[in-house]
Amino acid sequence: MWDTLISYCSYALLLTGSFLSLTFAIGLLRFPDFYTRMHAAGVSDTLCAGLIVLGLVLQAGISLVTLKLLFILLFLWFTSPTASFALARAAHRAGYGVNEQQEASSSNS
Amino acid sequence: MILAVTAIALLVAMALTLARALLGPSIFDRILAVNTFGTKIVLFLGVYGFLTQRPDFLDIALVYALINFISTLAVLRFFESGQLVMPKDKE
Amino acid sequence: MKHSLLLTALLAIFWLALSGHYVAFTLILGALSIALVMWLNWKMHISDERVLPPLLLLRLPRYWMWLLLEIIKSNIHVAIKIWQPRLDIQPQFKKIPSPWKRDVTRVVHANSITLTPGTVTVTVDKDSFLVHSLTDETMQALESPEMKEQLEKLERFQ
Amino acid sequence: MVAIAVAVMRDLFAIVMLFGIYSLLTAGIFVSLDAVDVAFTEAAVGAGISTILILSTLALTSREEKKSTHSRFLPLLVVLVTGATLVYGTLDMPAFSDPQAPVHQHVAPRYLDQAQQETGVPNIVTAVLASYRSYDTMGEVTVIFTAGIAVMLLLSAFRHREDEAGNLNDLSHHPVLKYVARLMIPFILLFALYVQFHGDYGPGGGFQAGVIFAAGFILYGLVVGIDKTRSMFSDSVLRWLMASGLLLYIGVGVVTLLLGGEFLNYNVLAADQVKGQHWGIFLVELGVGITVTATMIAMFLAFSEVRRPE
Repeated sequence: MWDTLISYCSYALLLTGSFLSLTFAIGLLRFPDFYTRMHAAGVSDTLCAGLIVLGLVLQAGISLVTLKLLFILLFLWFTSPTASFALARAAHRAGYGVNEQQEASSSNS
Repeated sequence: MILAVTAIALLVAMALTLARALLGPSIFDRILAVNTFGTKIVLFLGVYGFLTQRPDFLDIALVYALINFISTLAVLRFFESGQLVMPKDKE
Repeated sequence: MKHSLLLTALLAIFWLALSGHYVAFTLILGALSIALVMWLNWKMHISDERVLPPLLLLRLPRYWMWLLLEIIKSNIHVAIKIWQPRLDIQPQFKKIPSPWKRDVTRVVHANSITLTPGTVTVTVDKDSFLVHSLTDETMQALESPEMKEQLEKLERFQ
Repeated sequence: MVAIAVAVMRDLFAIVMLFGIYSLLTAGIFVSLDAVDVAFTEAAVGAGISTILILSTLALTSREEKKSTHSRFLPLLVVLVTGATLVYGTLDMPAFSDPQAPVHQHVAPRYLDQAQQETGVPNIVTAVLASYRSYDTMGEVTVIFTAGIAVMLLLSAFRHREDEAGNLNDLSHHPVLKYVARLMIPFILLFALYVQFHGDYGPGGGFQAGVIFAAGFILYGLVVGIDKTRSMFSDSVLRWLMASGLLLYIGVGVVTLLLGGEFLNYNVLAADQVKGQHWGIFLVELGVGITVTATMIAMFLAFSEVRRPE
């Protein structure tokens, strides 16, 4: 009883995670410019990664594999935003897309 | 079964990311795509490890989680300065 | 001193999690490896109290719980925006204040913004960040007093 | 497919990025072929180090590929002929995973069947590389050693010291990057050591560990500053490390000779054959790891300290 509940939970997490990963991949293709794509891509990997890893953790039960998975998740959560930030900063410093951005926001307001 | 679905979803997402990397248009889009691709590979390796019952793959996933970050930084650094090490600081 | 102990403990946990072979030989190798890393760390000044304040670790889990909720909320928000047939986004840059004294708090702040979908920290200055936001709503979430409160607690706890 | 795109594009920088993806994909293929060790190497080398080294080379040359002045016909012909030959060659190759293929008939069965009991090492790839094929591996280490020395010698002629410019660190102004990198480096280093010492059990071993270990220092160099890394690893230290790794390898061989065995036959290292194999492989892998680490750091430093030719 308990086992089936856990495995259903894990399936739910995995499916949501895969759905999110698809969603953001589509966002990556659909969004109009670099910064907006950035929101779709690197950033959202964090929750999708979290869901999938948690789903795997539930499958593994409590073991060393769990700990390893959690370490992977931790590293991803530390490095991924840092890399995104470095990327955004580099793009900004290169002056990429600044003008388009202002136009876009002024046309909206 | 669900694991296979997850793996396939990740593969499709990876293919879409690859499309972005090939389309560009700017260099940053490509770097972004490669970086995201790395994260997806980490997840895929994890799922695949479970699918084949071989937790060895988690080690490879860890390598990616650690190394991908370094290469992204190196690439950015190269792009910002044209050289891995700047002769002089801009700021 | 406290910091070295903490780092050693963390490294030991990491090693034990990785290894999975608990015989004398690998345990001794583990101890030697940790010693080598700690020696390099000391020699090259890689990590010190400012990087890993021991007290912060007590506070961080609670912060993470709060952050996790925020991340889930904005994930749903951004996912809806992606699936909407007509793109309804208001991309914008904005400067937001970040008056934190300690580097750790600023790093946590910057990375929290980036971790939350819909917002990305673009540049970090002395007392403010330049943030890019996907929609008006995600920007409002950033400027909420709640976030400031959480970070203040974090800063006090070091 | 990625390879085609790589060939088509002119912007070398974009090509480097795509190579990154290419190696990620290759690793994925190796994984699905169950060649975990190869995938591991590809992951460690392809994802990080090769990108960094190619980039440093690019930094020395220029970003855009030179427009070719030769006629395009000749290279095309050469490529076509080579390609045709290769395709012709593959026709003779046995079908994929055919058990009758010569590869599977020669030494492989013996390795697979007896590696476990003869060497006592659960990971067959490590057993094959470090024990049965230890001559070959020694040759490879020597090649790496020679390459490292050559790069150091060639590029040190062009080295410029950071005299007038002062600090060479750009990213160090970056609190976020610096912070996260400092947090990560100890774990990267420890992970490398884990890979080094657990090559017997899981995927891993000296080559991969050396690359990851070096990657930790490269991250340090990128974020904290090349000069700091250089002060830790001067040329003489690096040369000493490279040589000592190789010497450790050869030394194990000499010791086995002295103990009355053949060169690099580890059985004589301990009273028990399996124990002897274990120690032999351990020491040899350690030698490989040290040499690879030192060579990678040396290459990184040598490349990044060269002034770009104006």
